[in-house]
Amino acid sequence: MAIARVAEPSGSLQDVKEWGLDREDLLQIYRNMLITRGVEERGHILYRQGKIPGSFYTGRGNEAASVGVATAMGPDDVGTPLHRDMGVHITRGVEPWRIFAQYMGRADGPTQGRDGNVHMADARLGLLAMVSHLPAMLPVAVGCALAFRIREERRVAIGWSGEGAMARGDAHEGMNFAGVRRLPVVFICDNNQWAYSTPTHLEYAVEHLADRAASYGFEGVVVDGTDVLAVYREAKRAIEKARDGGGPTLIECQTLRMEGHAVHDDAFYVPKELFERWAERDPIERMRNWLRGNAEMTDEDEEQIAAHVKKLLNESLQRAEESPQPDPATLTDGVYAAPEDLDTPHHK
Amino acid sequence: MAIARVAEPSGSLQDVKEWGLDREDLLQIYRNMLITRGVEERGHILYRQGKIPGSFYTGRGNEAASVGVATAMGPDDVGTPLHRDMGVHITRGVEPWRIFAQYMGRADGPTQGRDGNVHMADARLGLLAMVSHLPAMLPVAVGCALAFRIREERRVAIGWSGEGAMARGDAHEGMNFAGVRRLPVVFICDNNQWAYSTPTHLEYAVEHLADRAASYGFEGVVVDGTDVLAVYREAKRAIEKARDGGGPTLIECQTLRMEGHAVHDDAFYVPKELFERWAERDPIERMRNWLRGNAEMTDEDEEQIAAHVKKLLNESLQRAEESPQPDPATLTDGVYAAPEDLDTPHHK
Amino acid sequence: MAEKTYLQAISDGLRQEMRRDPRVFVIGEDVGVYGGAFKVTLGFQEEFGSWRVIDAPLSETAIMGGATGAAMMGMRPVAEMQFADFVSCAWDHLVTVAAKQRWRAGTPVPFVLRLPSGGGFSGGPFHSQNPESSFAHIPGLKCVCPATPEDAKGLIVSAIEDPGPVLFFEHKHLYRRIKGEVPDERYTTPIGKARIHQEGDDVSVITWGAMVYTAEEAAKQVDASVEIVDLRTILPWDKAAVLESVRKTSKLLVLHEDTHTGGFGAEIAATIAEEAFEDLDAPPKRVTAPDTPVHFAPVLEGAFLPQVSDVVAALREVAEY
Amino acid sequence: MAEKTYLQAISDGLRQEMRRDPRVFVIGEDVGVYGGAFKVTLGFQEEFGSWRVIDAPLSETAIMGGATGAAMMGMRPVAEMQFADFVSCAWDHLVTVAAKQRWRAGTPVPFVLRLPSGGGFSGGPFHSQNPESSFAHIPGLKCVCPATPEDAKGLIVSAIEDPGPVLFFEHKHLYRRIKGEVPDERYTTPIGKARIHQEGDDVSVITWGAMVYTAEEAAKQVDASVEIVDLRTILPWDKAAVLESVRKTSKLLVLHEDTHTGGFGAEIAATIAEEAFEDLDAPPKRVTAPDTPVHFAPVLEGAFLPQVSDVVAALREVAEY
Ligand SMILES: Cc1ncc(C[n+]2csc(CCOP(=O)(O)OP(=O)(O)O)c2C)c(N)n1
Ligand SMILES: Cc1ncc(C[n+]2csc(CCOP(=O)(O)OP(=O)(O)O)c2C)c(N)n1
Ligand SMILES: [Mg+2]
Ligand SMILES: [Mg+2]
Repeated sequence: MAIARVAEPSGSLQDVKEWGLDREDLLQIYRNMLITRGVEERGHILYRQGKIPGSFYTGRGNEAASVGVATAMGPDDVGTPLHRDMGVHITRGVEPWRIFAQYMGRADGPTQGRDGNVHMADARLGLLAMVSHLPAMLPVAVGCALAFRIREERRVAIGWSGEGAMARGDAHEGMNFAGVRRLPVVFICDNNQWAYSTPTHLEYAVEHLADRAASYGFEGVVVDGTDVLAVYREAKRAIEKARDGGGPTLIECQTLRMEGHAVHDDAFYVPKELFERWAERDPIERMRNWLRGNAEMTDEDEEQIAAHVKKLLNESLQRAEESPQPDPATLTDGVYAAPEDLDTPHHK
Repeated sequence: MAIARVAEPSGSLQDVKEWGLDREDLLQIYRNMLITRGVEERGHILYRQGKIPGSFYTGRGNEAASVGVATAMGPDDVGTPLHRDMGVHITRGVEPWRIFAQYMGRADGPTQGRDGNVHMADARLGLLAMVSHLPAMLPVAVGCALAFRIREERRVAIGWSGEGAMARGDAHEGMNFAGVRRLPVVFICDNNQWAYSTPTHLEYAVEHLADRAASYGFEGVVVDGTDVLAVYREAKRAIEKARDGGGPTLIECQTLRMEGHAVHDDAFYVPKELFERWAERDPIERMRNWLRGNAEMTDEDEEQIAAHVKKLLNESLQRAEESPQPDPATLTDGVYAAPEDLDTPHHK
Repeated sequence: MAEKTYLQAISDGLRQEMRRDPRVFVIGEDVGVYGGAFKVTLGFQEEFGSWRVIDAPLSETAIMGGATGAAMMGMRPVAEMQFADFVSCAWDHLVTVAAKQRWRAGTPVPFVLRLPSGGGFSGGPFHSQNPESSFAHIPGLKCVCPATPEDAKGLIVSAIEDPGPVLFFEHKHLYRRIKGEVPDERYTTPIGKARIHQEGDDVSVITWGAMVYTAEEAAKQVDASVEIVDLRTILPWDKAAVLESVRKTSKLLVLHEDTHTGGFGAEIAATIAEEAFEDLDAPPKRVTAPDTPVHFAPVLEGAFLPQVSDVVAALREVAEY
Repeated sequence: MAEKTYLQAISDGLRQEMRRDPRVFVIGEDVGVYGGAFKVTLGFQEEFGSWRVIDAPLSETAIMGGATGAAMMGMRPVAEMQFADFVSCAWDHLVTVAAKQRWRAGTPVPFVLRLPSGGGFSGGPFHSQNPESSFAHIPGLKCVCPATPEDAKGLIVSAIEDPGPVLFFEHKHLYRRIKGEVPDERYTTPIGKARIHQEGDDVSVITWGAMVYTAEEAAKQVDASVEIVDLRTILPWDKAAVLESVRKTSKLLVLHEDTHTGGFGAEIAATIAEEAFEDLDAPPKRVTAPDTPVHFAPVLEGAFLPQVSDVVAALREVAEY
């Protein structure tokens, strides 16, 4: 039994304009998706070069879902993106060189070598660093929304979860509390059909995870997560609804995780045909085609964007490689906050 | 939006016979409800006499829900009843004197003075002792069902939760897992409208908690928890469905907690009219009227039952008072199980 | 200055902070209309409204996730567990998110978590625990355990002021039983500083919470001159003060209500053995509860909890060594 | 008898038990088709089917609740946390239900929980922890931490046989790095008994898990004769063996990978100071990680984890005292 609303695909340029995106915004979305994928592809190369310690995760296939949602966020909104949501960091303005530095455990990564992978965030850009434990940051997003509600600010928090992590108690407690208090929070479920090697039918027994929203008293929406404009539209609607006091929404973005769980995993358990089928719906290709068909993106535009992205990534890589190793003398610093730490921009 | 099925009230003697209850069963149900209330009323007196250490909880108003479900259980079924479910212990055959001994912290209580209140159970009767942390035993009930499923036994586990505790992650994780694996478990939500002082609108934002069953892929049922025969019918249906491989059901029993949260709480926050309204639906009175109207219960029958219950309680109290204090020399015994402990009847 | 119970002192300190700082809010189960299971926040919802005194669902993780998120957005949440025992349901959030976020990501998490803890009234295994030792092993958290009304107020204020997560263990057995003079004005009691409850020369007793009074009673019953150090804070603990006391007395007794193996007493005894080895004239000694859950029946709970007589025996043993 | 890795030894022991006892089953995330994140159960689902090798949802509490319920119904579940770090999500279940149920209600809970733990490969703060100290404070649980392939097999069998809940900490850094002779037949290694890894006369090093090898390396680099006691079980720990060793050497060094304050090393050092005070010729010493989360960058993680050089320095200090 489906309960959630299944969202329409994205429309014409005219439609998209009505949702608040002009042509430059659209190109920016496309650019951000390219940077997102580029950062992760370069990261993969770094990993194979032995420059990234530990493991390495990417969000290939999730670029539309992450960039689409982040584009819909307002400047003062906050979010708790996860390991498939590089596009959120990129869209919010995290500089790629810092991400490469993070990957490599260098001093200029947002966690200064203390944590790895995309376990990072820049709080000044409204993002809170994920922990591994999934989805422990979801109740934290709810707490951000609680602060906004108490202070009657028109701000919204976004909390992410994979479809697998929706099975955890944290997802339930967070969503239930948000529903009861109608807090200004939007939940994004990145449903990429696998939790590591576990397929969805071993993770949940409802048709759509977005159907669960009803049992918390708010709206659920299912959207094609490879369609960046549809994702944007639904996220925008939900965010503005939350901002206006309409309470939470749960948006399920349907995608396929296009690689293994992490770099060591060849995803042997995913049927080949599934990869093939979803490869045809590559989110970046889709947006590219849409831009060419609807927004008159020219070869020249494309080349310019590609050149920009390439330059950005090259320079970022170089800058990251120049970043020093963290200093072991700092080993025990910062376990406890100092009063001055509270005077950062996000603590208002 | 209501999703769960709302159960019909109980029917005629003929209907009830079809569900497998003969007249003696019906009188037994009535008797068990009387014993349940009697045990708790006597407990309350003991408490006021200073004979019960710590706090004291009762399930007044929940007698039909607890006895109805327990009556529907098969002899090899198991369950994890909570603090409003004295009727389950009584129906499964726990002797009242042992409950009084438990209340008073005596050596013959099921926990031998180690734990108090209804934090107890007799595993030989298929019951597992609750912990305070709610609803931590719900995933344990699911685990029992898992064992039955692995061994392909035709047994069913029953897991209880208050409506307040449904907000906890444990409820979610347990129900989700049970739904995914279609385990032979029935979830009972005792919805008595309050979680301590907290009203339902601050606990959840869905119309019926039973609606949540849909989001775990199984059926939800709402039943009048003061109507013991309707509760029995729904529990029986769900239990037999689970036994036949049909997977879990969530049954929400609607009642009102007719006293404070515990003995120290005068429930000042519950509107008086609510108590008055629900007092008219006293589960024991309802069953009594039904028996007189439908099953020809005579004054004589009633007197006989009342006398039996009174005698039982009096003797039980006396026997409990004779139970010795636990021996402090046993203080550190039994923290770790011995291999022999595994050879108890329930470990098959 | 007025005589107040330990409970009133906490309540007053919290109310004062809420009056002066709109960022401070309370969240927990039944903290609003009901005023909390122990009535620490009685009347708060009337004064501050239902968005600053939040009756949460029965969801310890949502409560603590809520506190962390709000704290990161600049609020000063004061969360309550109905009983300290239920903090086990928020363990993951506390050790995984709250404790590590400042260190990893530079984002401080200034919240207070109030934890009514301790036994002595037949609460049984789930309403009597002292979980401070578990948390005192987690870098990034602070754990305070006041014993007096004055410290209770000063430490709740310090905890709210602290830029990180502070676990505030309130001993239930002290709530209404212990009274003392408490200044009316706002003041802070430093986190991480011990207090000499009673000076003495022969044996140092290091303790905290309700056991301070058990130590005091026991000290009266022995001939030795007993110094009682009320640790007040478990993490970070005041090693310097303990070392100073032990260097003076040369004898160490650690006393806590929690169970023995892996209890925080081990950390104290080990550290003193390491750092004041040459100063010790007797082996360090611990008086604790035995390694079992907390018993319900009074006769068992009495045997379980460290009693004055246990401390007297231990004091004699150490003094006479 | 054949040479096996530590990982193979665990895998073999588990498979043998599953073959001989239909009550034994495996439950965890990705333990089936994938064979577990570390491939300990590779091929198990093919052999035993999907109801004895259960791919659970991402639900640590459901996994452990499931294990407890099934254990109480007579099964012998062997649950896996994908990384030991995630056990924080089942903390409440373990300490509240599993640890106390036998004591309270007489119903034993015979399950094993496998916990791939430890650092050394840039896993960062959430894939490198050693949470055994937290659990070693909880009466009712047992915690084993094998260091050799032979013990790994013998202890997994003992853990499955044990009538109560056993936490089985497998050090990830030993999985494929450490090999040794492992008997083919079924055998048990007693829970609660230490093993003398290396005899010596001058200093006793008490350690477990991967640190056994760090101690061994360090011992080679000092002049003193070092006795290395591999504790193997943390709860209950083999006090008698440690006392015996320390009474012989008169010097105690405790070494563990986990952080310092409140780590289990404190319990050992405190106990020895208490019970072998007169035998000690030097203060007890602990070598541990500092009080921070586990660092990711190799240069930081290296500084964080106890290194051979740290142990060498400590050994010299203690030996020369
Ligand atoms: C509480 C917890 N348990 C286990 C893990 C290990 N783990 C990391 S990612 C993952 C799968 C997550 O699946 P999903 O939520 O669908 O996110 P995806 O990786 O597919 O984006 C698992 C089991 C974890 N991170 N947290
Ligand atoms: C995890 C947890 N948190 C808090 C409590 C304290 N507590 C005991 S009963 C109760 C209310 C429970 O409400 P509900 O689930 O509706 O059950 P009821 O008591 O109404 O039957 C609370 C908050 C608890 N037992 N467990
Ligand atoms: Mg997924
Ligand atoms: Mg209720």
